[in-house]
Amino acid sequence: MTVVTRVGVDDVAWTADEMMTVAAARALRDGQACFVGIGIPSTAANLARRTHAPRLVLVYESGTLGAKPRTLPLSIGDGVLAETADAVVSVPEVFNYWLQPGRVDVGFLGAAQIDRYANINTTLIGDDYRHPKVRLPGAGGAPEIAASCPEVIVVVRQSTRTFVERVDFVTSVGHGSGPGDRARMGLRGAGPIMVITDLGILKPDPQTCVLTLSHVHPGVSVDKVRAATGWDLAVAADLAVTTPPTDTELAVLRELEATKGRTP
Amino acid sequence: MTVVTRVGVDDVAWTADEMMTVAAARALRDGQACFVGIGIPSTAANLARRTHAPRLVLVYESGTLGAKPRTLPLSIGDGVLAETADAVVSVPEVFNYWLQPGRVDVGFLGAAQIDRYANINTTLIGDDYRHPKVRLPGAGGAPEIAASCPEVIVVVRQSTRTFVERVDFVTSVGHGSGPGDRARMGLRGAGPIMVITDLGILKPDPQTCVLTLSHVHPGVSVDKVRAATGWDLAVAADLAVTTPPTDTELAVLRELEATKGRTP
Amino acid sequence: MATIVTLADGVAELVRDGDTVAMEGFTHLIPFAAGHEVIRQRRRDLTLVRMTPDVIYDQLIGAGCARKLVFSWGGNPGVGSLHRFRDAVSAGWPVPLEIEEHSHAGMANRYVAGASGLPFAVLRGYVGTDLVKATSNIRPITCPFTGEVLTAVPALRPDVAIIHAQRADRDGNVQMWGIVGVQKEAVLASTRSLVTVEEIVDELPPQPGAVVLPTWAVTRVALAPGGSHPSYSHGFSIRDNDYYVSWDAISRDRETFTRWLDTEVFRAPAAAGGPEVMA
Amino acid sequence: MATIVTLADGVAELVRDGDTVAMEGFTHLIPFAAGHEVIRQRRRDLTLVRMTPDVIYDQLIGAGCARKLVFSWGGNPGVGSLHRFRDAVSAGWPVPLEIEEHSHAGMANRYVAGASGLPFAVLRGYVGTDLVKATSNIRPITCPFTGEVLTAVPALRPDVAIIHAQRADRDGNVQMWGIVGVQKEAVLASTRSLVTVEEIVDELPPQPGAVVLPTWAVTRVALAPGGSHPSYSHGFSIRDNDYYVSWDAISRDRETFTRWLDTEVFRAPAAAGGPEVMA
Repeated sequence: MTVVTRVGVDDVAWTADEMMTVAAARALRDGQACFVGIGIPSTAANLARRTHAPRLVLVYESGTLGAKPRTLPLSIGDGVLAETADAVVSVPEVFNYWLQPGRVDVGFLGAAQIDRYANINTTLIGDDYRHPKVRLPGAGGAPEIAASCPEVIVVVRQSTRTFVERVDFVTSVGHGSGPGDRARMGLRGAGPIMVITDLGILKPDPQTCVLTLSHVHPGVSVDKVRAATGWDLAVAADLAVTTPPTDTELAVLRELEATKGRTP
Repeated sequence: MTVVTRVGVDDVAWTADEMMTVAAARALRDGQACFVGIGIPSTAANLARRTHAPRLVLVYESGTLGAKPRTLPLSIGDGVLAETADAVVSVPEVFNYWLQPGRVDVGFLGAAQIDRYANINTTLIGDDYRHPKVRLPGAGGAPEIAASCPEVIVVVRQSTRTFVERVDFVTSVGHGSGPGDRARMGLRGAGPIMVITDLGILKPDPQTCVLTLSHVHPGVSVDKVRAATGWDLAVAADLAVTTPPTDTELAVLRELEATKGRTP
Repeated sequence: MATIVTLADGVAELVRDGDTVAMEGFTHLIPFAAGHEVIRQRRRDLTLVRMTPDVIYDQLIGAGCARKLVFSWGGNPGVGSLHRFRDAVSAGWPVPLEIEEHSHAGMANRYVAGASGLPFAVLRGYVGTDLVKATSNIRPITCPFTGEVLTAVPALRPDVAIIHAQRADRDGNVQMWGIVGVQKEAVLASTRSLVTVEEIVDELPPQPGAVVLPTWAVTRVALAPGGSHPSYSHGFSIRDNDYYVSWDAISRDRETFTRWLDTEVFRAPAAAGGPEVMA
Repeated sequence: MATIVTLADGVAELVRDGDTVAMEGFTHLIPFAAGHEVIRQRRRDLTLVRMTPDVIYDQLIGAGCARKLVFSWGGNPGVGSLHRFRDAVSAGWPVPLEIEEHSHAGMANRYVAGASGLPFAVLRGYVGTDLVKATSNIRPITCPFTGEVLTAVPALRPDVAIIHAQRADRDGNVQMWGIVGVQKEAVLASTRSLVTVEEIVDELPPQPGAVVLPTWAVTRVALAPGGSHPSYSHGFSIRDNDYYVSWDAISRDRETFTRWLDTEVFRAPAAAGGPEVMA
């Protein structure tokens, strides 16, 4: 996705993916521990660590606690993660001792499909499990991240293909079928508190748990977001425009992207 | 126990404890893995490793797998065990990954009381749990060693105080109340296959599981063993006399004892 | 006690048609050389177990070695889909592939239960997901103290585990470090195990972060330097990312894949570990 | 993030009357200095948890700090009995002591369950023993797949864990090595934690066999060089066996013990860790 959205003055330019990554980075608070998957979550977490959250603790499911990669890793198991981690633990330990008790404050998840209650599908497209239209990678660590992290942030590009009325398969539970559902299921984390896309930011309505548009990114219209959503998207009364990426954020992000997979 | 039993020619002499330790060492086969407690079991296992069983694997409940102590440790957690081990693992791991699945071939146990079915008490003397006559240290690793090691060897000095009709408290299950009892309880190891004392060796009768005298140590009469047993002790038809400690066994044992607790 | 054998002999002895085989390595230390040897020896009807079936399992599946896959995440990491896996699931090529799907936490705990000699493991997981419907062996379990309902998964007990490690000594003690994944649990959960290593040394030097598998917990060790390529062995090699990227094109098409299999696996010699290299 | 405090301040802040306190260290790295500080601050009604209550818990019990002991083996290792423990159990001196008794495997798994955020753990244990009758929280649990009956024990969730380690860095990351016991699990199972260390350094050098507790999993760190005496800190000190032997005579008699307590604990300064030492 390399479409460049030019906003305001001519010399300010960034891609929609850059805006999404910057917004995701900003959602992380300094000192938090963050469960990071590869791709935009990893880029965003590393951006946050290099800007406003230098004490952000990066936890990768490969068992690296407190990784401080000098270059962007290509996979969740790159050597640079082990070399720079405070501790490297086994995969059972990272899930049992660290994720499950809720020690990792924020979980970052992606999605192939997401519905109005922020339930997530990364398993398959189609309505027959045995004969899917498209077979996707599957669950990985996501179901338990979604269950146990105190907060979950979803980062995903927005389109009607992805933002659907009802996911074909619930791989990871968001807010289930509405208010109180997580508690009934015994899920201890708060679930998705924010869905950050290339168009804006959605948050679950405090009453209904339905994802509601809270921010549009600069230059994006509400109609455009609505058109990219598979349900009748509600808009928050106090809808805001996301603060554009700062020069620093963009510079650090681009520098970071350039290091991807490089031997440090 | 420093009574010296002089046997046969005048220049051969060993204590009853030495005979017991040598007999215990001999019960271990080369290449086995052995779960070792402190005291005579540790001495015997280290003696075996220095004589006929150089590839004996010593496992201490402190998590040291394959310890090769140069000196006799004072405790199951001496530094010399960690320094010389093939691997040092956590205490939960030693019980869960190593002991519980039956990976440690032989468990060595002591006892404050032992009954005719080789059930073991290390918890208390008396008939009121809340107000014992004598409070003993308790279970430690013994119940699960007795349950999960493929074979158990008990090493204990013999007297009517120790060899009782019925133990005051079953800390670790031997053969329960008789044949088939271990299987009924779901205990997967064979249980005690041998009880080695300062007077002789007892083995469970293959039919009844009752401890039966199979060996007397040199110079010990059957009557003496019977007098030190709190039940009517049966004697095996093929009762044998234990082979006396060899010069090598005694020399190595005494050298080993002299290293106890010494910094290597 | 583990004995040291060639990779070819180790696979021939330990891996049998119809076996349940776990090849583990979480991004790091993936036993590619051993996987290729399994393909070369044309093993069939395997139940392949792996948390992250990636390129190595795509190759085994495409070569027709597997009848079932037990897994929690199947993809080409950082690249995309596994085309041979997809083709086997959706079109049954070259043979139909049954799948049993879990989450990472579930799979990790299944190995832990297997390694611990327990029939099942308990976790907070799966609740509310459609995995519970798709996979038969996920069941509720009630805490006998609090009444809370949690999730149970059955132990994994593969016939054979295959892993790659950095080093072994001549007695067969195995040492690995860096990201150690679930390999210890996979070996301890399995009836037999084969460990390929970068080098065999007289004595294992102490190494920060190292996990040691004592020789008496391992069945066979085989020398296979570079045996984790295109993944990496921390301290010995780095990830060959181009290989992962190029796999997408190779695997997309049955014919290209078959050609690749023929050239790169069947006509290639066992990666290493002839007796002469072991001296 | 763990902050670095004096031992006196750490105990004052974290340990409250009536708390459940786990001091762990399996023969090695026993937090004696911290235990003495708890005695000095005259904490009362503690539920003391420890797999191997040995001399340090004999001292805490004799000083009247505890109302309950949860344990699996109580003795003076290599020496004999714990006389203060016995006196409290049988004669209620200086205060009655309730006991809750387990096996090592049970206690270890109770910590694992606590560290894992689970309400219970499953093991093969206790079956056929009288521990099941003596201790109320040991219950059967049935495998939902095989029907096999195993044993469940409830999670341990102490209010505070106290351990001793070799090193911390200035950020509060903790490093320990040698026999690491159940200390990681004890810290992770507890609401709060206090770690005393031999030294505080700028950076933790990689160390074979080391377990690292990241600062965000620890509450407070205090400098206490020699804080494991008479047990030892691998690489820093050796076990003072004479102390263990002499404890037998000191503890046998209430008066001798009370004198010892007065001289060696109440009138002794906090072992170390004044702000000046921390610089």
